[in-house]
Amino acid sequence: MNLLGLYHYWVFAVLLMIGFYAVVAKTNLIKKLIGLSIFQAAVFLLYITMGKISGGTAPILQKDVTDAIFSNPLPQVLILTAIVVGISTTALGLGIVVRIKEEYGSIDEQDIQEIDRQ
Amino acid sequence: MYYAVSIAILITMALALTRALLGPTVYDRVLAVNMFGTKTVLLLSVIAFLGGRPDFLDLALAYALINFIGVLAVLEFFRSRAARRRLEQDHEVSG
Amino acid sequence: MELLQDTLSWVLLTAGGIFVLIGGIGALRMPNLYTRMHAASVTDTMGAILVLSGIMLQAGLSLATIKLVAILVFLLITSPTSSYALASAALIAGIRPEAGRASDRPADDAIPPESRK
Amino acid sequence: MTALDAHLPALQVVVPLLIAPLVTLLRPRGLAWAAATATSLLTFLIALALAAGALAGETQGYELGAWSRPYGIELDVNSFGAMLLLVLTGGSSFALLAGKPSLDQQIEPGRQPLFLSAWLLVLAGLSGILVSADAFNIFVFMEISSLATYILVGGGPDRRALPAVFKYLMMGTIGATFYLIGVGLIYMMTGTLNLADIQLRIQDVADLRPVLVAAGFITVGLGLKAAVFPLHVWLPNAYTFTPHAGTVFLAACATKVSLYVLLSFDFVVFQQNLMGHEAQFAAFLMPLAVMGILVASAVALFESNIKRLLAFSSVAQVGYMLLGASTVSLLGLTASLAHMFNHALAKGALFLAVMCLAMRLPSLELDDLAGAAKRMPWTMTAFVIGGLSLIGVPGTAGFISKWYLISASMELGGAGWLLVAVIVTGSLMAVAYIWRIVEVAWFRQAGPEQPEIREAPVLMLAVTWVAALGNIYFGLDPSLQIKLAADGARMLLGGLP
Amino acid sequence: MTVLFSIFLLTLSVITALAIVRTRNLFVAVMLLGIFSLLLAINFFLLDAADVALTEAAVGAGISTVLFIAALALTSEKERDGTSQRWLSLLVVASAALVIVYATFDKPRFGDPNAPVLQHIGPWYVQHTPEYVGIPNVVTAVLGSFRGYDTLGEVFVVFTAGIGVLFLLSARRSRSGQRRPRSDATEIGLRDEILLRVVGRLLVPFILLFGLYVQFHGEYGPGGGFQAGALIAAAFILYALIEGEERTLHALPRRVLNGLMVGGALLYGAVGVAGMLMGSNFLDYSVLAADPVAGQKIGIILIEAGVGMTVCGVLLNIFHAFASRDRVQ
Repeated sequence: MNLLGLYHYWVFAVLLMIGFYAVVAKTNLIKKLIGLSIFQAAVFLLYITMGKISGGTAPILQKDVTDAIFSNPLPQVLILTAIVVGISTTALGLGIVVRIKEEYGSIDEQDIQEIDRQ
Repeated sequence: MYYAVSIAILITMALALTRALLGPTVYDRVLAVNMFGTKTVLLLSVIAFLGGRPDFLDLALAYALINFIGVLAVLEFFRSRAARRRLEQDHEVSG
Repeated sequence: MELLQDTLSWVLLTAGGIFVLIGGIGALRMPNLYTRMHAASVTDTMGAILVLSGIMLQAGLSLATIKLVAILVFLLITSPTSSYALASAALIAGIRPEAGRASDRPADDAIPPESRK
Repeated sequence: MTALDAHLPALQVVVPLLIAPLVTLLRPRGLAWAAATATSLLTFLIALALAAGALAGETQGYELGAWSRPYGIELDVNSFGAMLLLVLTGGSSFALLAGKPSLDQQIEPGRQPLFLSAWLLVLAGLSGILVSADAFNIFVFMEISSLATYILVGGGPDRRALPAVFKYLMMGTIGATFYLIGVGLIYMMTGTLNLADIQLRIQDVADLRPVLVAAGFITVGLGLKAAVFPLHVWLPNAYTFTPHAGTVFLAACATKVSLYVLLSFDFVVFQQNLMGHEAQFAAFLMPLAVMGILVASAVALFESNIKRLLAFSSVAQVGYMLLGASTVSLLGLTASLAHMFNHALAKGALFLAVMCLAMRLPSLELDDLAGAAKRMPWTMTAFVIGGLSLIGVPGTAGFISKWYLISASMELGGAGWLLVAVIVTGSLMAVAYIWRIVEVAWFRQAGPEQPEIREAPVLMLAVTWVAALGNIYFGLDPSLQIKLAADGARMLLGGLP
Repeated sequence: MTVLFSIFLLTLSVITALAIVRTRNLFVAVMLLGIFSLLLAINFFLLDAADVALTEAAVGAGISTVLFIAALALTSEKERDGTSQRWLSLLVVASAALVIVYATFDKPRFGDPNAPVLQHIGPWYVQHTPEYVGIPNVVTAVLGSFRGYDTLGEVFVVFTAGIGVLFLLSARRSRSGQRRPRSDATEIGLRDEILLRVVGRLLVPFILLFGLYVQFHGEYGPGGGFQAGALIAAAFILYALIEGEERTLHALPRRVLNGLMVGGALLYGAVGVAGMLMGSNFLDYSVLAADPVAGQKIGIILIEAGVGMTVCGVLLNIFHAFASRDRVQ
């Protein structure tokens, strides 16, 4: 169980790198943005995992319960902000991709470089 | 008992995911996504009771509502794509 | 009374779990799109009804039950609608409901044949 | 301190932040520009007041929501931050004051309010980073400034701006996310986000692996945003295709703010607590800095577009700033910090002059510059002054920081002479690439097909000249930037002698 | 036991992510991304982050899918066989993964109550929220008050994205480029599907109602301005899908959307400035009422309203900017 206690962090590492791979290696711009979403989602997982406490519950106080253990609210707050930042970046990125398609007729990085070289 | 149901739902999720990965048509995948959505709603309801926090049913409710929108967006995409393809072909024929 | 309620709720939950599972297996094992859809959607609704009412019995009369009813109603409305819409979209795209496995296309290609001409 | 003074650190951010949404509503052309310029000037005044406070040695902290640290978010303006605030708000004000005709030329009037709103958001975001004393808060404002910067870059009329901004968005987001991971790991090990509090609590866990990896993530992430040498690939195209006024603004400040965060983390948080952290500077950052100076200058030698040429020069200048810091000495850091100020002056003047040229010339390719000095003598003279400062000729601001940099290198002894050689080589290369422009502009005959070229609009030219003369003024009397830089360097080195 | 659930779901999410990267069909990738974010959301819920799970649901499975699909409709869904420097990238990625895994070994184990992150300021918030802010949802208290400045920043990030998309998509196409034939499909939506219309119209008011509930229930349960804004935007997007974009714009014109976008951001800022004017610091809500705790409550309700307005306005603006792009010119 000791090593299993790190499983969440390993998944974080793997997801992070899957997303990173898509961003670096894929040439399709929308695919890159999808990769970026996975990349950011991995970070969300990192934060949320670190705030969890065994036997805890969500940090929303209940009236009649006094002995509950609560997980750390702060990482959750940070990730709420980060999710919003993530969707904002994605939306802006998609806007740029749409404009690129209009101007270049392609959303593939290699095609665009080809066109620009001419 | 909640555990048993949760495990059944989890297995079903894995099955739906397999369907989504296998395809073969996009419609199969949409079907799988939709199925996955409903299973999520059920799982969240069960877990809310499992953890003793029934006030979190709000989440399940939100999922139930949001899921539908996703599926509709996909359908709209199919239709407009089909319409556009037809138009493009007309365009080619006429021009 | 307590015992009866619990037993009933367990029965419902178990049955729901079984239905859900059957639906999953069906969606995976059935030969083509429409049969898969059938398996998935029919058991989906049944599973949802059983599981949610099982939980409702546990929750008793409270705000949670009202929410559960709301969830159930929404699922009962949206799930068949989505299935219907999906089936109609597939039909328009030219996937024919036939017995056997003939209607599967090899890849994610949904260009409607009639528009191909 | 009066009541208003106490609020200055917050106002520095809040004023542009809250005026930005209002600017989008200003429809008649010109009004949005006037509002943005006025706001920018106001922030410049606030920055002046903060810099005065920093010079007087006051601590200028601010507790948002009146929650004490580490539970709430704290702002804290140090000398280093105050100096960059001056650069930032000054750069923005200069660019806006001078840039109206250029903006009108490049952006349709209907879209200008949105563009100017984004401009103010860049200003607010970057100021927010500089005043913040909270690791996560820095991330949030970094994202405001980044997203808004993408708008500025994407506003360029050339379609090549779009792929450039997409690349920038990708690399910028990766950089910011790396930073976020680093902050997360640090938070995980210390349980706090306030920089001063982290500094206290990191000692217990300093040499555990997550902290080391966090240091790596933060350095790489911010290196990406600051365009440190091998991570600079987004910068040249982004600067080239930004509307000219935007280039003036961004080139003067954007990368320096990321460097600010990088140095703050590396020195304040890690340096004093991690064992052997100097090795990271000596073995990792210094070679990058050296290569950045040499390679980017070499590329600049062969560029044919003036903006691209100057953009590569910016990458080289980031190398100088990093070089000074990587000596981990008071003198080196002072040089590094002062160079941020001086480089902003020089690059600001150069890009202002480029904006003037762009008003009249058909393109910014080197060949189209032929004979420009005859038609636009004032512009080209200002350009030459900026160029001299960039090279580091005595009597200009650029000389001061190069001189400090050389002194700091010599302090190192043996290997230091190699660094001196690098600095001199870099400066000689700068002579060469600036000379290429000057040569074409002054000595090559203009083609007959463009007789209409005349001097740039008066206001634009006047601002350009103020910036150019600023290079000379701060070269002759460098006490302001040196005092702020030295205080900042002392703060960064903290306990070190 | 729930830990095992969580591990199982995480494994599924890794498989999904791999499939997303491998598939050549972008449309399929977006579908799978929807599943991925559902998986992640359930995980967040299992890890006690109810607010985050709600947000991930509204954003990841809802809004993000809609935006990606809208963008796909304007571009193309087939991905060319383009991978640049595959082996080099794989090498970099694999080594970086190893470094991160290496870093994990000194980390506190999952759920360890002695971890430093669970010691210092986290518990302080839980302990002191009832006393200082007086609302049960600690996440909302931290978000709205203790770290209200971050949330202000967050609102402005959203705002920036909004004006960014509006700015970019207000550009005229410079060259003839790729002009695609005009499609009527986006204009009429799914209006000829009578069943969908009936069901959809039935749902819209409920989603709106639920959105308002989430907005104002944020102090007591999971929810708050951002989730509510996303849900309300989703309701209007649903309306746009079944009734066509035109009618939605008729019901909620661009002017109103811009007003929401600007107004929300300004409302938040104004609450902050009010604190300043009333003699305390920026974003201090305690001075808004005679009783500090009551002041905090008022402040949080107001700023949450601001967040909701901006988010709703921006998301709808972005949606319309994409959806109407096909028709302009």
